[in-house]
Amino acid sequence: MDTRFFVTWMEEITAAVRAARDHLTRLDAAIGDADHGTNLDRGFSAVAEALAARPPATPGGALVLAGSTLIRKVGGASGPLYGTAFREAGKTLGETPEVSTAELAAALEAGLAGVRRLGGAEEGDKTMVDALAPAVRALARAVHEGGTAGEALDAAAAAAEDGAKATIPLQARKGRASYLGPRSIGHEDPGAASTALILDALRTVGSR
Amino acid sequence: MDTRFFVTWMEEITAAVRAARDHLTRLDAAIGDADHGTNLDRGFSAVAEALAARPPATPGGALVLAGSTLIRKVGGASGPLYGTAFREAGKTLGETPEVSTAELAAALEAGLAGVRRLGGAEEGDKTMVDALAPAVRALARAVHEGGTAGEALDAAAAAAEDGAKATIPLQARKGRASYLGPRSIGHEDPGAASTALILDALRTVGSR
Amino acid sequence: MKKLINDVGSVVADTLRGVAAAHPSLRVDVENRIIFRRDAPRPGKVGLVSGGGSGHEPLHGGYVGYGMLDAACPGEIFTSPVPDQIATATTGVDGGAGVLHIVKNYTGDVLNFEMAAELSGDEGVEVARVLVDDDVAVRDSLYTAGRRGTGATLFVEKIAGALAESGAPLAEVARVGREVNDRSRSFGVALTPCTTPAAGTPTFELGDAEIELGIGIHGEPGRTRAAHREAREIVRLAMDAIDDDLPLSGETLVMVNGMGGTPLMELYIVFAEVAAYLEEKGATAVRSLVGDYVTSLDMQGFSVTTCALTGDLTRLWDAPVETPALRWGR
Amino acid sequence: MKKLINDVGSVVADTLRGVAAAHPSLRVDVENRIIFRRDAPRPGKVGLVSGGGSGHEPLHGGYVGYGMLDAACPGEIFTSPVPDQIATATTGVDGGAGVLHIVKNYTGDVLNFEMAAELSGDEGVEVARVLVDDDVAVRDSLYTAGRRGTGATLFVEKIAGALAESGAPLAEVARVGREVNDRSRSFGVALTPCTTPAAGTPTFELGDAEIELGIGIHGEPGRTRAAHREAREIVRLAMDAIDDDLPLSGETLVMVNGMGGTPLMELYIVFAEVAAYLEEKGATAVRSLVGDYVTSLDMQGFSVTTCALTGDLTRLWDAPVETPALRWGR
Ligand SMILES: Nc1ncnc2c1ncn2[C@@H]1O[C@H](COP(=O)(O)OP(=O)(O)O)[C@@H](O)[C@H]1O
Ligand SMILES: Nc1ncnc2c1ncn2[C@@H]1O[C@H](COP(=O)(O)OP(=O)(O)O)[C@@H](O)[C@H]1O
Ligand SMILES: [Mg+2]
Ligand SMILES: [Mg+2]
Ligand SMILES: [Mg+2]
Ligand SMILES: [Mg+2]
Repeated sequence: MDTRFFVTWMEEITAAVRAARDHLTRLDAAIGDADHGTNLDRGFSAVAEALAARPPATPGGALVLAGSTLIRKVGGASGPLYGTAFREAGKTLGETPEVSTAELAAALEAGLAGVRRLGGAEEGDKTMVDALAPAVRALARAVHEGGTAGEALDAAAAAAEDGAKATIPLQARKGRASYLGPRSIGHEDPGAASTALILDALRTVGSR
Repeated sequence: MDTRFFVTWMEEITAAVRAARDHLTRLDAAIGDADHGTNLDRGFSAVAEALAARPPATPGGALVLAGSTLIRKVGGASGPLYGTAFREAGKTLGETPEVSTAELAAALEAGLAGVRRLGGAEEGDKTMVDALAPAVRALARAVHEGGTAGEALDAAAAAAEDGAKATIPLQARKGRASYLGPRSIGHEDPGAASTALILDALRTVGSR
Repeated sequence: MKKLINDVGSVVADTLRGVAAAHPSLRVDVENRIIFRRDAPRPGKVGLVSGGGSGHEPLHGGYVGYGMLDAACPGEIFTSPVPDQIATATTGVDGGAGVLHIVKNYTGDVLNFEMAAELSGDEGVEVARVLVDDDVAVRDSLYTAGRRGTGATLFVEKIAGALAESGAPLAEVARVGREVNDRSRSFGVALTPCTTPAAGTPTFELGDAEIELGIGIHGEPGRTRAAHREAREIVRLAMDAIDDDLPLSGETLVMVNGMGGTPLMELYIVFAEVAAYLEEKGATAVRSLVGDYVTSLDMQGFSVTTCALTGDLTRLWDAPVETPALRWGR
Repeated sequence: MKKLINDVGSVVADTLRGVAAAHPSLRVDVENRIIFRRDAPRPGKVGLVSGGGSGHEPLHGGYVGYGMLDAACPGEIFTSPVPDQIATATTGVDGGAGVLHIVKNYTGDVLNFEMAAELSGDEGVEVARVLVDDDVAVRDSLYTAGRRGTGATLFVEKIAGALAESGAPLAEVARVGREVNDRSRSFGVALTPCTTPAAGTPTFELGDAEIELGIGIHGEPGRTRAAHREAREIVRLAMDAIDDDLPLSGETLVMVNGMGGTPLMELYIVFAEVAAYLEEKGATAVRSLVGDYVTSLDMQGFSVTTCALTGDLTRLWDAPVETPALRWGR
């Protein structure tokens, strides 16, 4: 996976987030403050612009630029969290021009660690971590089992999707939804849903 | 028509206004400020209380007390206008203990004159004058033609009712409804409607 | 209808209890429904009394205090106060220099203040009156009750109040009040109707993409219904109506007033457009208010009021004022 | 959705243009979205910076000025500002005595202000933080993001601002801010949801006879839904929640705050009941605010915030302040 691959991934996310913007905002309206879709739409539009304006030289450079842009443009909880995830992932990749599935797995693991450190959420708290953590695990497992890159990305996307859906019956313990107590039960977490979108975009780019 | 008759008239108005309160308010919502029903309900409830607390000695005394109470309790345009109407009518009756139909006609004419002087409205301006003026004329005509008291009060009530309905196609030139210009057309004037109620109450008491 | 009230019959009294509890600088006569400046009457100072229907808060009670009104008389919701109430306020604030009635031009307000002035005259109080009729949405002609009094009421109360505070005589205070009214114009726009507690349902119905142009402050429909559009365009309609009536120029006092249910954010957006419009006309908003000053219960919408300033009027506007809703310099 | 806006994408920028036009005492950096005191930075004075999502006006921009904030950073609607923006404000108001960040306790606000503090630290600015978390509707436990910051933010900004104005050092200013927060409690109630321009539909649905208890300020649903009832009863629910958490007694600063769409009349009715409740508990509302101070766009409802005063806090509260939304003594 080269720089082009990662830039395309970001473009794919931008398009997916744009398409899902109102859906994400509606999820956030139910248990948050109705801005998650517009937040990410604003953020990833800026990411696409930044990548076009300052084309990165490496996969890591692409992810760091994406992360920094999200931090600069999104605000809210998701801006620093996603921003940190992409930055940490990018920093892990270093200067490598070509990323293996194993290196990608390690990078996403670092991204997850960044989200955990910053936000303090555990799995089961009904946050983006509930989609990101299983995705990272699935990717690591696929690498360990020696599957193809396509299989690995498939597995990660499916795990993220399942993790997002699995937030529905949970009671939130982090983020705004936690204010609702038991009333947060029965709704999908918007950040987990957007994480699933991001990993779905990764699968899409990988399958081309 | 003795003092009792006039007190009963006021009680009858109180009951009729109470029953029609929401209707009058709805008429006022369409072309005014949605308070005519509550204004008159508040006013005539106070009139009934005042008449019970300080029973008047003469028909004129009953009307003056009613008028003063309306001025003290109603506010808005209708308070001073109806208050003045009843006060002027009462003052015209003087100390008479028993009022003839002709005297009643003269009293109502004085009331109408008071409304005209204070509010400056002509017939056709879409105000209470459009119900009161024809009623006063009908009463005078009935007296002139020598009919019974019952016939005279019937004629007055019918004329007021017709006058109120006849305000529907008019464009208002006085009161709040005038602000609406042509949009005031197609609605019955609330003050004309309440005047019709007041004269209908007079007919009811007369027919007992 | 959902409202924060105890009982439809007690809204005015309950409001007055709240005003009394919140503002120690006021003396509230709940029974007679009068909000007094605590130190009224002030010997030798012209007293200022205003009043009108409730539902326009902070008008008028929020403008009682140093440098503005001496007493306010709230009526029932959208119903002018009664003569006795106004007369009690008038005699209560007379410090021997007479009392100015500031009256919005509505049939009910005019009649009740007139009767009150007569009653007060009988008690030996000299009363003068300023009639406020700034609303350009109503054509002033033989065929209407004349223009309505809306936002300029606040300008008249502030500027006449400042002059009265300086010790000017009644005739002077009345004159400056009339001057402010003559130099002021307003236009109002509604995005939604309002709901009075007694009626319980909205005063009119408005579609999802419709607005009312040329509304007053009593929840009545406006002169025309129009399609909803950008703030910039709506402001242009309002400002054109004002400018047609009294061309805008020079130093201008501007109020962008919320009708009670409008977010402050939107009022600032409107103000930005108003300021740009004025600039186009060669006028400048040298003094301004943005917020809820003359409201119609929970209505969403705004009104804009302009006043062509003079040096004297600006100085009086800037003079210290200390009331619940307008305060500076103290 | 009917709103007085030009474009969903430009509401924050258009609002800032309006703020700039209306308030010559402020310097508005529309591009970076910062509202500065015109005379910032003030050498030797601790700078105060706050910020948060837009849609809560007049919070925070309305509290920039003498005796209160030096800069405010509005984010998108209900979205906290970004680190660069906050860092630019922070370095922009540093007069050499350091800068206090006043941060409402929301994950987004906390994270973005933290990042900004790091950036500012890199630039050599000393930064301290007060975290506001006054909302008793949220149990503070391991299982939530902690209590939300709501109405007490205004108290912290006013009182810390007054102390900073007097020349106190950063640690002292931060300490008094924390003290105010510790002594303050809030509870909010919604009669209607609000509608963000971007979403275009109400954030939740509420029946004709239902209210939400324990709401925050971002249009989120509350802790429980309940039947609508008299103002007196609703106030009792709110005040009981506060009193259970921190028993009310003695001299109390009280704010009855409208959520943006509530008529002022109703807020006074609520205040009357709050004052009566306090009296029952042997407490007194010696200082008070009634009006729209910390809003949620067009939501109808109110919040009540109390702060147990001390002599020092009262003196700091009374100290002169000159901002668009809070002004006295100047
Ligand atoms: N402490 C946290 N750790 C991880 N993710 C979190 C945390 N707090 C919130 N989130 C995620 O952020 C999402 C909300 O993002 P967004 O709506 O953009 O920000 P905000 O909550 O500030 O409005 C939540 O759905 C959740 O997945
Ligand atoms: N100048 C006037 N002359 C006669 N009647 C008038 C005049 N102005 C208003 N009215 C009457 O008063 C009625 C409105 O009364 P009401 O609603 O109680 O007062 P307000 O208009 O002050 O709210 C109108 O329907 C009209 O009949
Ligand atoms: Mg959100
Ligand atoms: Mg009426
Ligand atoms: Mg009325
Ligand atoms: Mg948010």
